[in-house]
Amino acid sequence: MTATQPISVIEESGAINGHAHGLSKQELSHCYRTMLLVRAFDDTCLKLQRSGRIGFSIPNKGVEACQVGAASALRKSDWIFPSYRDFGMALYHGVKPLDMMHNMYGNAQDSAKGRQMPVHFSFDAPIHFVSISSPIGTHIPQAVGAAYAAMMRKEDTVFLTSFGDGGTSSLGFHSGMNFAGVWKAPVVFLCQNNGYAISCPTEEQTASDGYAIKAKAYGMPGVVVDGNDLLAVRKVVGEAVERARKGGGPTLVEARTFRMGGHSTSDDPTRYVPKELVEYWAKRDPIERFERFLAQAGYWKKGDRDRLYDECMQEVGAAARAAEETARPALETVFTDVYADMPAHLRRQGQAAFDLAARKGDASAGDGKFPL
Amino acid sequence: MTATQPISVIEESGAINGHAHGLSKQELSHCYRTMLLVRAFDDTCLKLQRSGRIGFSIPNKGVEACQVGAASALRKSDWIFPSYRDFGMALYHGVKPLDMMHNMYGNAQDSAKGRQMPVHFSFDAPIHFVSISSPIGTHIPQAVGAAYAAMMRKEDTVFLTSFGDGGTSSLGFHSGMNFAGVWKAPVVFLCQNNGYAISCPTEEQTASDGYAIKAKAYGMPGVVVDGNDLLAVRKVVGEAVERARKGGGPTLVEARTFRMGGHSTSDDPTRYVPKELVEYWAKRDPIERFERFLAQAGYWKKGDRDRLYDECMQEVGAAARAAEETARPALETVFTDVYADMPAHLRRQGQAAFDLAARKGDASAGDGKFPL
Amino acid sequence: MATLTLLQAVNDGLKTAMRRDPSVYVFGEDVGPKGGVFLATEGLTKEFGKNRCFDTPLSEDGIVGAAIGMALNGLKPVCEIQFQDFIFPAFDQIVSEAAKFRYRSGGQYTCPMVIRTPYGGGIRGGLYHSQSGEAYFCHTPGLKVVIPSTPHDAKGLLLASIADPDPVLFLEPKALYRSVKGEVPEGDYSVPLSTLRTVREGERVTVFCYGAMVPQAVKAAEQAAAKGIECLIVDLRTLYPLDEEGVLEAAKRTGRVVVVHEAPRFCGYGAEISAMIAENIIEYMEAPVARVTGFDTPFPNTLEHHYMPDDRRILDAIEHVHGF
Amino acid sequence: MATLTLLQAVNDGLKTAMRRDPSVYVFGEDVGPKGGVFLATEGLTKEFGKNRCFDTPLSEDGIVGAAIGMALNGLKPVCEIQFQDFIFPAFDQIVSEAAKFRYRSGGQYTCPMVIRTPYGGGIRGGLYHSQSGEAYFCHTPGLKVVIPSTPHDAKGLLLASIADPDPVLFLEPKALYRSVKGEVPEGDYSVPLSTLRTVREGERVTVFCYGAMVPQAVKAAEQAAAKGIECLIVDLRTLYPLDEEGVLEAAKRTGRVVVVHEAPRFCGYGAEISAMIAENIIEYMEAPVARVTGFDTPFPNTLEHHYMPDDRRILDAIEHVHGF
Ligand SMILES: Cc1ncc(C[n+]2csc(CCOP(=O)(O)OP(=O)(O)O)c2C)c(N)n1
Ligand SMILES: Cc1ncc(C[n+]2csc(CCOP(=O)(O)OP(=O)(O)O)c2C)c(N)n1
Ligand SMILES: [Mg+2]
Ligand SMILES: [Mg+2]
Repeated sequence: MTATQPISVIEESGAINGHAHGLSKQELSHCYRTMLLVRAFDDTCLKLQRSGRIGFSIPNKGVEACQVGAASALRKSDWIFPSYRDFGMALYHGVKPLDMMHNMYGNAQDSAKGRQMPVHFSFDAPIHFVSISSPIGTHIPQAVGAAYAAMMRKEDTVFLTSFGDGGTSSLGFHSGMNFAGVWKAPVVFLCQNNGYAISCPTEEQTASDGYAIKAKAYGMPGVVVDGNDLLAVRKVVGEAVERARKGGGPTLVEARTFRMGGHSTSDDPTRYVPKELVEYWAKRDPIERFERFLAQAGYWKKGDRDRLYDECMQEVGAAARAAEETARPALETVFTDVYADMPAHLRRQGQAAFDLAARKGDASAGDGKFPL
Repeated sequence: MTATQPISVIEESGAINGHAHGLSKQELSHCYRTMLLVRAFDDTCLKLQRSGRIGFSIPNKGVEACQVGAASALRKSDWIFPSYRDFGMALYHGVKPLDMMHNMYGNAQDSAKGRQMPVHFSFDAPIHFVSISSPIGTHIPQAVGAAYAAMMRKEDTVFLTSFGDGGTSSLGFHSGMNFAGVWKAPVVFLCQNNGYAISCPTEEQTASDGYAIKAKAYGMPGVVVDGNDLLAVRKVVGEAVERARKGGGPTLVEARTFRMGGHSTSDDPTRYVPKELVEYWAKRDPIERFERFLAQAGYWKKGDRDRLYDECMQEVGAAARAAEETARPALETVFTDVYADMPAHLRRQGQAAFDLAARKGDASAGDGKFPL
Repeated sequence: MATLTLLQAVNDGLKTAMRRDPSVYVFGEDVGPKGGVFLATEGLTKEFGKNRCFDTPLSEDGIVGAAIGMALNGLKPVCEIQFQDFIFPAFDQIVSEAAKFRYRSGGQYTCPMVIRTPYGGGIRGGLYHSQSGEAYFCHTPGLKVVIPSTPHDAKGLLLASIADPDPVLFLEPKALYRSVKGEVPEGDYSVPLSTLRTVREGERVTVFCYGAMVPQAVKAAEQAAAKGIECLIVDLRTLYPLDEEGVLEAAKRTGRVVVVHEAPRFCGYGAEISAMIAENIIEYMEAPVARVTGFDTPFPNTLEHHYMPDDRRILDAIEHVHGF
Repeated sequence: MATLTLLQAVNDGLKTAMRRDPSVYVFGEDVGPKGGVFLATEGLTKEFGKNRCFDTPLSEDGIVGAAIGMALNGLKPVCEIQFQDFIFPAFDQIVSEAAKFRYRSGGQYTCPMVIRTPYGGGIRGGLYHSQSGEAYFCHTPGLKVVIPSTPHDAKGLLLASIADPDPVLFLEPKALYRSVKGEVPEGDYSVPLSTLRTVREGERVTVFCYGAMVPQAVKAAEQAAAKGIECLIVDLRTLYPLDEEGVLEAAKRTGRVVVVHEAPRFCGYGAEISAMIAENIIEYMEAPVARVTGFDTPFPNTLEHHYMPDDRRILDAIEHVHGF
């Protein structure tokens, strides 16, 4: 793609040539299982969408190592300002598939109360996985502001913000990177370069030699990593996280990877992605790569994948069924959380909506009285 | 300031060590005279502002070589997308001080019809000096779009866009540079790094090693030039212009200079600029530097400065008097040029304004009838 | 005449414009080989080449900023913002620059350009794929704001917008992209800007609406008619500059007015219609203008059908003003 | 009590907030050592150090984006946008993010923050140092919009805004910065948001106004009183969410209403006041609401005195509704 060679750790064969990853068997297994869980979630959502049970989803196949590797470098007290494709980071840190499925269905148990599109998650525990919005790049300077707050309180929290190759063209990238550079803020900027912004390929996105080099414009280090290599991502992001934690300031990490599916379930990538490119990357599946490493380490044997994937599918499937059976949000949720206290005009509008729903016999109106 | 050494041509002594500037005596004299004209315009505006005759002006002392050197590399058929401090570029290409003074007074002869603040010039001849607006950086992607139009028509026009060090933080810088890189557009980006954005010094503006390096984020060359050295600016911008003209794409030029006055006549720089910095730069006046070169070349002798500056002051003074005597814009100019054709609601609002002005006996209302 | 969807009519309008005028350029995110996320630009790159229909980097500021530059220098840019919800990074370019260039330069520099963008709810798009921001732009002198509601108007208004000497924001009701069909003349024609369209005649109540609210208003009017209340339905279609005379005429005819939009009520477009009518023709009015609008909340997802005005809410308002 | 200008009252409010709450941070362009281009933040860096009052790079998007992040993580950011005209690069952060965080996260993440910015005409600032953009923000659910017109309110409303759990846009009428003076309590106090201020009692005509239009309305009311028309003047001071009950009460008391603002008329704030009154209390009204506003043009420079509503135009409107 460009002149710069990405850092990698796991070779084709699975060998890691003495790389000291410092991870216990348990940690490695958790990474592995999370990647499978991401894939199971993905596969399930795709089916749910195709069968009309949910409206939309964001394929994740191919980018599991980026997300899980990066997330694994964080503590629970750190914050993630994610993009819509990053739910693997939440899963790694213990967010339950059921909580995610509530969001995919936009039901009454959804932490966003059914207000957002699917995959626009918001979790404040077990890790801060900050509410995702659709506009590209807006979360980047927000991560920097949050980091400034931590610096002021002399906390050693690190802030990871993740975005795509397309995201580097946004204003938020420019302002966020610039502010972080000036403030030496403890932020890791993770650019998941998956080759496309919807249909726009890298050469139409920027003339720069890859994305990591953009760090130079903001006086911070930029590193390119093989995004399909979990240990390499873990290593590079981990180093950036530790530098940030110690007051060494921000880093831009470019993880080179590829989105094997469409941009979203509304997208048909065959309109713009050359077949050869898909074939090229199909051979570089991040899960298989990690399996070869695990096998060499004596932690994996044939059959593990199927068994674990099945387990994950069970869990995700059960979550989907539970989410599907959960009621819609109550009508009042249209009017709450606009402000901390509901202003009078919203109370009036809410009452009118309840009156109408009651006349129509709409269940979401409850007993037809605005309860607030 | 940073590690990168700016390119310079004229030494302290005035020597140019065999540099082939390729300029005739007449061209050199025009550059010299234009710098004096800029200074005369500046000095005059400062006085006019201090005595309450105009409301505002933008000091230019110290940055004359940047503007004139850069402008001298352009043809009349090229376009300038300037910032508010760039009127030296217009003067170089033959815009008359009188036309500029009409703007400073916002009178009926002002090409902007008295609608803009002073120094927000707009000229479409003898060169395209595109209407200046106040928001920082918005003109940068516009220059790129205009360049795209020229490319499509296979014209060899070059587009110079100029902005300050602060301007590099704007969204327009990011989007404009990025688009130009991808399109290989014939644009020269001139960053006049005068050390401050109003009161904000470089180290609080960006953590990058100067500004030219930001070019790397957009896949184009970046060059640092001594902005107080007219021949160096001419050389570096000239090379960028010629590269652009031949289809070689855009360049970012950082000209290092210093604004000797306040940001504007409303600003008191002693609140934030260290005295030593002013002293340092006072010794590096661009006009004196150029004079030493001219003297060595045998084109200048003591006395020339005073004579020429006087001439310029005469011309500018006469322009100021003429502009002051020119009437205010007619009331109708509040309502025209919102659209090509005036919509009915503006006609009604205009008529009401005329009626009121007539009742008040306000002269700008003419005979009290809305004439359009 | 062909029968087209609104989306196909937009596509046809773009092709017609590009055929008749070589200075028309189309660009935006994913508008090239992919043909746009809604396929409004399908086939353009193929027919006109990748210089005239192309993808841009992900920057609305860059898209509109570059469009302005092209317009200043003789092209006719027709750029796309993928969803109106994503126009805000370009707000500065639109409001500070495109809208003000003619004025601030005394007419020396102008921005004849079109910004197309799908707007509005009804596709379960939640907060950021559903918004109706027309009021922001109608409060911005120097801009024109156009919203078609039929395939015929979509093409005709688009062609008029592209021919217009001033910057036009062309808002396309995405809920109608594929749900309405209609006859569309082949080749070049235009529907003049700042003209109204009478959708339905009636003498009891006037309903002003636009975009995706037009079919809802028609449904409501049918139900009202069944109750003996005949409604005059007016599609505003150019919101700014508005044919104010026409609006006042239509209001006068019945003396009872309902105005409908999806956007939040507070400081929404309906307020202007109401204020304008009160100021100018209060003596003809039998009832205060009733507004049927989105709520003053962000746009929800699962419950969007409660948020968006529908025939039922419009009918309630018609009955309210009728019985006033 | 000290007698302060409005500008000094803002400065005093900031200092009071920073003294009472160590989580209050002030930043923006030139707000540090220079003290802001209007000197509203003078002395803050000195008293509170450069961590708590500091300059930022020239990026409004960055300023507001970072403020949101700080607010999400426990600080109380009070950022400055140098002129309201330059807020548009931050429009996306304000409209898409600050305003919607609480809603879209189901209350998990919130943005208690204040954006201060000088707005309005009267200083010969031309197109880009004069605008009044309040209507854009009042059409954006999730935001609060506050405009003081006296030193007392400037400090009290600012302190209330900083204490508020939601994002507040605090618009300061720059024309009044140094031209009005008044008594300002020392130390901490607050003027609750979403409350009105009765500026002057009167029974014939109600005038709604805010910011720099308040003194103009008072002047007009004095002239009207000389003609026997006593005006009730109401300073709205929190534009959004508005005390609608209070507005309707004040309108009912006279049955005749004038609303005044500097911003363009079309889709301006006055339209909402007019529409709201018509909808709710038409039966009390003796005349349609009259709007006195800026024109539907960009803001001019030399002729700004024609553009801006003054006592004369307000008086005309008072007489118009009075004689209706
Ligand atoms: C400001 C803005 N413009 C446009 C869009 C529409 N959009 C959604 S995703 C996307 C592409 C993002 O590409 P990239 O940043 O590479 O992330 P990826 O999806 O490849 O992970 C676009 C254009 C948006 N969400 N926000
Ligand atoms: C978007 C925007 N924000 C803020 C301002 C206010 N402002 C005017 S000039 C200026 C500083 C510009 O500094 P720089 O780009 O270095 O140019 P210089 O004046 O030094 O030539 C600022 C902040 C503005 N005009 N536009
Ligand atoms: Mg991508
Ligand atoms: Mg500068």
